[in-house]
Amino acid sequence: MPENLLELRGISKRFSGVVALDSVDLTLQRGRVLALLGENGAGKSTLMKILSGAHRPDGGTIRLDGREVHLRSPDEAQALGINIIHQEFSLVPHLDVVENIFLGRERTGRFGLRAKRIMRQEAQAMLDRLGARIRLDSPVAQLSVAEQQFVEIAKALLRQTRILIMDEPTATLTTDETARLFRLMRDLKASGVAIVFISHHFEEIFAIADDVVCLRDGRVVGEGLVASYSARDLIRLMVGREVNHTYPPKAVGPRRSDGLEIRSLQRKPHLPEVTFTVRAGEVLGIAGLVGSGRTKMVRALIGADRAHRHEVYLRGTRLKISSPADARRAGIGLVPEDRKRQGLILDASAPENILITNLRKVCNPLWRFIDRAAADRISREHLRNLAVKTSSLRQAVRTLSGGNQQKVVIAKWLNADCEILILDEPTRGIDVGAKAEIYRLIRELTARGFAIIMISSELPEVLGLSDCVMVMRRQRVERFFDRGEEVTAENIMAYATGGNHV
Amino acid sequence: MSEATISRPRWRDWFSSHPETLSLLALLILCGAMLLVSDRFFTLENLSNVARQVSTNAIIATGMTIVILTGGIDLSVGSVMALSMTFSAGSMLAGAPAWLGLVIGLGTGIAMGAINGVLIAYARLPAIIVTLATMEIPRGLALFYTGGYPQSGLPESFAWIGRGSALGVQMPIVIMGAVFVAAYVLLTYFPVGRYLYGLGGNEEAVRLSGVRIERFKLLAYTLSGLTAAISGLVLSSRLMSGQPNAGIGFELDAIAAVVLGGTAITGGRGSIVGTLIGAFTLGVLNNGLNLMGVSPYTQKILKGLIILLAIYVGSFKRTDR
Amino acid sequence: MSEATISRPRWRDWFSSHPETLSLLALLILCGAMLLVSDRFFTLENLSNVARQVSTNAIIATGMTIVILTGGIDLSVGSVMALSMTFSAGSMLAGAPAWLGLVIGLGTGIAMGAINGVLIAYARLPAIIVTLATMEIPRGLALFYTGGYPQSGLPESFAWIGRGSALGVQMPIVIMGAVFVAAYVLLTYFPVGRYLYGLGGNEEAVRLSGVRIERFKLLAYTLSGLTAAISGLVLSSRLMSGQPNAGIGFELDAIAAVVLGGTAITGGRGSIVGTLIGAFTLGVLNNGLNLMGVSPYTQKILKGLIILLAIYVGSFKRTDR
Amino acid sequence: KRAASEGKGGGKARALRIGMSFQELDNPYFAVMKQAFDEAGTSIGAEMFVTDARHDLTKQISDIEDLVQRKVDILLLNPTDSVGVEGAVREAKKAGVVVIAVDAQANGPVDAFVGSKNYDAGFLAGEQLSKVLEGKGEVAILDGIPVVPILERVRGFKAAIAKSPGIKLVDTQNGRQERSVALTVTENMIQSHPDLKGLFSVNDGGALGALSAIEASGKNIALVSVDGLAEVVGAVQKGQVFKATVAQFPRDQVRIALGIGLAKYWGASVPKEIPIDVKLLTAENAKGFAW
Ligand SMILES: Nc1ncnc2c1ncn2[C@@H]1O[C@H](COP(=O)(O)OP(=O)(O)OP(=O)(O)O)[C@@H](O)[C@H]1O
Ligand SMILES: Nc1ncnc2c1ncn2[C@@H]1O[C@H](COP(=O)(O)OP(=O)(O)OP(=O)(O)O)[C@@H](O)[C@H]1O
Ligand SMILES: [Mg+2]
Ligand SMILES: [Mg+2]
Repeated sequence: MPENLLELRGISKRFSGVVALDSVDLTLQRGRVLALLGENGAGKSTLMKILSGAHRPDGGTIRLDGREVHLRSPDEAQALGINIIHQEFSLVPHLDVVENIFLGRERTGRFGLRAKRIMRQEAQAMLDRLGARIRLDSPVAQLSVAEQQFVEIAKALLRQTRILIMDEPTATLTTDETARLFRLMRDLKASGVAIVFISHHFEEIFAIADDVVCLRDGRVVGEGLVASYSARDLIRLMVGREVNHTYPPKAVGPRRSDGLEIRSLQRKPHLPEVTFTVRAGEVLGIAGLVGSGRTKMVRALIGADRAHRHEVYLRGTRLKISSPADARRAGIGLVPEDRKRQGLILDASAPENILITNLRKVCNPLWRFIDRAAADRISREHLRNLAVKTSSLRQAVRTLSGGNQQKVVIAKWLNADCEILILDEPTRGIDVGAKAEIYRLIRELTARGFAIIMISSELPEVLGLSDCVMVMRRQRVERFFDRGEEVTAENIMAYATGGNHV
Repeated sequence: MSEATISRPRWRDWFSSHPETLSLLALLILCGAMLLVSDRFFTLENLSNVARQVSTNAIIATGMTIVILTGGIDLSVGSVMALSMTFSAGSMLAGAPAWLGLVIGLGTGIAMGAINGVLIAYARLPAIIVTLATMEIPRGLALFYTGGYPQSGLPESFAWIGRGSALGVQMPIVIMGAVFVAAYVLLTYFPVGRYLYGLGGNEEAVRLSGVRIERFKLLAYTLSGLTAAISGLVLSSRLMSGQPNAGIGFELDAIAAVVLGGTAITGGRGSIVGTLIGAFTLGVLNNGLNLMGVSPYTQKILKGLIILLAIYVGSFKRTDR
Repeated sequence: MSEATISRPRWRDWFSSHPETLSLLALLILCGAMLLVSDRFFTLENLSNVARQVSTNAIIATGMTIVILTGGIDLSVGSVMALSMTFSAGSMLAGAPAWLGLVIGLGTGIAMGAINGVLIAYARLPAIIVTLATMEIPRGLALFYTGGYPQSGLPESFAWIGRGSALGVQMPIVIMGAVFVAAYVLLTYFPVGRYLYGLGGNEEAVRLSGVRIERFKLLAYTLSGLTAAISGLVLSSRLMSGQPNAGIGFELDAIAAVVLGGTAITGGRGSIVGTLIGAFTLGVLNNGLNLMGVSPYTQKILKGLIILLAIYVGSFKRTDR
Repeated sequence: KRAASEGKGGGKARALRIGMSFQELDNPYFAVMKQAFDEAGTSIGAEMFVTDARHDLTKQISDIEDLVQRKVDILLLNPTDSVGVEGAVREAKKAGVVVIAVDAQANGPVDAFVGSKNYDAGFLAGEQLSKVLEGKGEVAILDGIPVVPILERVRGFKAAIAKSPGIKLVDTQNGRQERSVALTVTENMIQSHPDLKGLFSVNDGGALGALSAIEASGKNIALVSVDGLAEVVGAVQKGQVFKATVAQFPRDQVRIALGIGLAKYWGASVPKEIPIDVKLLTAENAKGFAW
């Protein structure tokens, strides 16, 4: 019979007023995978940060092997064999891959010198097992999000582990990368490691987890064997209501001729040109493997990165775009891939973030000062329309959950009255409820005449939402499926991986 | 089902949205202490005396606050101040009327600030090193221009801005008030303010929001140059002479005032009000220690200790792990 | 599997991983210029002369580099230096043997640095304001302790570390070399080094990786105090006296050296090698301008301009947008 | 460039090289010295080098080393710290340079010291102040950078007022010899000592700051100082607040120092010390005085 490796009892945590956890109980057993489920902001990460010593609980007890333990710092938790793959990566940008992986747990040789070679070998071996091809000596700042995720994973796996916490490790992984990760997790299970697995993807949960615990608003609202639940049950559990996660209907009727025409976009002389068109009222989905150049392409498109060649037309007129400011004037907005680093002023409130794209709107026409009343009114409208949950208008967006943060970023561009919206991985790390809302939102916008470019690494999403689909590979547009053309997951993957050539 | 949020205690809210309140507390405590040890401290005469002395630093610190809010720093204020003083004084000695001397002085400050701004915003050089360099250049120019001699014997008409008074309040104090209010209004009620705060909060996010961040960085440093000039002109009117060696070390006083005022040295968070409080804290400190007749050497020690104390009191809002 | 990011050109890699190379370039260009304008510059005598002059700043800058790498700053080095000088000199005048005087001096530096460290790492106060305060306190102590008079007439046995020479190389240069090598080894070959770099790159990440960040912050400031003391002792041995008002403004020279050396003022990126280069750049500048007989006023101007130029050359690696 | 062309020492007799290392130059007192130095130098067609140590001993050492590198024949040294420069002085002497200390004495084998009698300066100022105050009342000292000449003046001043028991020294604050700093410091002293009657400033630069403060306060406080700065001389003539300044003679110090230096360079044996008298300037005799 399985004995309890770890017991959390009555764990509570509040952040300056916000109740993140309200006396949560949790039990981990050797050699089993427990799936932790919940909406954005339900408290999953907070609970795990407490378990890994990053946060201190306001109340409650933690028992390891039946003995009570106090985890005062990550260091102490790791000493007890508790390791975590953080949702927000805990990597140092300017240190290289190996240095990051072994940070704080260096292998040392004579006189306590760093045993570089040994560390390189171990790191290489682990990354191979994960199937990640990453240059070991490149600073992680230069790695793509996906590559950074691998480093984060390897970092945790290369430490003495009895309990492994994985906070949304698959958010940026492709399906077979995920499969490889699962194989690794099964090996760990077999060796008696207890695993906590957090994900918003149900198929993954059913594939790997034994038990499931569901949080809502910081409380446990259900637990048991995964086998005893269906996807719909779980969704109802975590959201507290039915969510229809069928995709909203696509564009129908006559196509509009106007839209954004990228005649020639070339980031660097030695890179291929990119050419495509997105029409008003339609969604152009851009698929591709992570690192295929989608983000870089759109960044160049809006002038965030330098472009060697930039020939873009809107309704037949050439756009001169050399900075995001130009793009905004032209009515183009980008919802970046990395909300926290590129999308939000974390210490500012939601209104401050939303309005910054177009403060003129809330200015007194005569004196040009900000009209507080107007500002509050307009930002309230946006927050209401997008159903953003905030405790007050002044709450710092830092303390909002992922889904709500994403909505705030989108609201920024609605406030800027743009007509072309670029969404880069809009649903990364966002729960089903919020996802459904964002899908609906996207369609509302196209209905209002927006042209939308959506970069996504989740095929179902691309298929379910896009009118046209563009597949990128190695910085090049590999295939453009126009509206009406027959698109399947298979042929997208074929073009994305270059499988179509063989 | 909205997030379970207990309405957070009033004072918590107040402190995190008004970080300067704690600085104010520190200042009040300090004043209390002074009151106890020196009977002369709390005379109207002495208080206006303190205010007048604070004005020099407070005016500079206003511009410094704006720069620091954007996540930058300006070490050149002292030298810029000196250059403005000498140029305006020089021009007046050469026969220019007071108003022209004023304009020349302010112009010098604006120009110097703009140069910093261009180098930092457009050439994208690190602020600390740029202003470290422009700490040397204007000083050198000032000394070169004056040959090291103070420019004395300014026209009486120039005395007003430093020695005159409006509605019974001495001009330095009036000017400090004006500068302070202007900066406060700019930061609080105009879009610019949002951008300046945003720059310190998350520059990249602001840039991607379609804001031309370079312009506002440029603005910040230009304003800092301007305030340095204003402070310099008030001083040279009080001394009735332009000092090529004035303002040495003033950048540190200004920074101290800003940070004591609760503005994050990394930018993004803080307030002009706080800075004024910070400046007064330092002023009261100097004045008080003098009143108590503490020896100059001991003063340094006490001053350091009290700054530490003040910042420690002020730091309690930040402990949230 | 994810696609490998396209490999960027070799030299780009080289520069971004060795930011100091461009600083070196700047230094070489500068030396070249000096060579052209002054025949005396490139004599062995003058070069060792420059090296000796540089040592004071270079030693301090080594500790400063470590602090800045962690994302901090230490403005107190000048005062700490003065205090170490005066205490050690004082003790020797009171009859302590040279070695004891040395120990006392170093101890003073370590203690002062540790105090900074504790306040910053454990009390979590902002480094800039803490060291702004500890800029005052040790200076005050030094002046108080000496009454402002230099402590002269040190025992001959103390002369060696400043005036002696080992293997034909003058001690100040030897000591600078030793300090530099020690710091280099520490930062490059020991885990500590990674933590110190990491602190500047992403403090929270280092903490979450299970590193007791407080300890290493404390270490950084302690080392900075130590190097300040070493530099002070070398100096006081060269002068055969302890100077209560030595080291005023040295923090800025040290910071300039660090940043000229390509270390990011925000921490995380940089190198000790770069700092040495930076220190020499400044040294060559002062020496060269003196050799050329440039007037002191003009020197300030040129110095500022050349620093700007150097940093501008050095900045090309960063233009990565 | 000049340095390059004249660099080679050998062959035809090259121009005399004379260097002067100042402790500071952003102060008229030393600016005048520099002027006198340049004039004198050009009049004998010498090649002149001037450095500014900005009160930083380390920099001054470096400056001296650099001047020695430059192969100066005569070095006029205005030390920022009398003791600290000793090492550099020895270096210079080893290189065969004639070293003359100016304004402040320097340890080590200097060939001669030309400087004001700073103790006397302080003493005269003290005497005059007690005379003006008729031997009674509170007085304060506006101190400066702690270097020997300044400390000497303070010592002299204290000695002088000690002779009249009615005079009470109630405060000593540091105005860093800088006008704007002195201004605030004085304002505070006036605040803390309402019946302050007299103030001694260690130099005229600081005194002028004090003057602004006293005038603004409208109080009747007698101010005495040391230097003889033109601006101050004017104020002394008015004779209201500024009662006296004890003039030094910076130009003469440099000229004499240079002369002594040349004599030494030509092989004469010269006196070790040439103290330059200081002159008390009051409303009566101040008229027409200039450095
Ligand atoms: N550092 C913090 N300061 C203040 N509030 C916080 C902080 N971190 C989290 N919160 C709040 O605590 C609650 C739980 O956040 P948490 O990140 O644990 O949710 P989550 O379940 O991990 O969401 P997601 O699925 O998006 O990762 C949220 O309401 C969030 O706003
Ligand atoms: N070498 C690099 N230097 C700086 N930033 C980079 C580098 N490589 C990627 N990035 C940034 O990291 C983010 C994601 O990198 P990634 O490689 O995933 O972009 P991408 O190639 O467009 O991949 P994807 O197609 O998945 O968006 C983008 O903002 C990109 O600008
Ligand atoms: Mg989470
Ligand atoms: Mg991407």
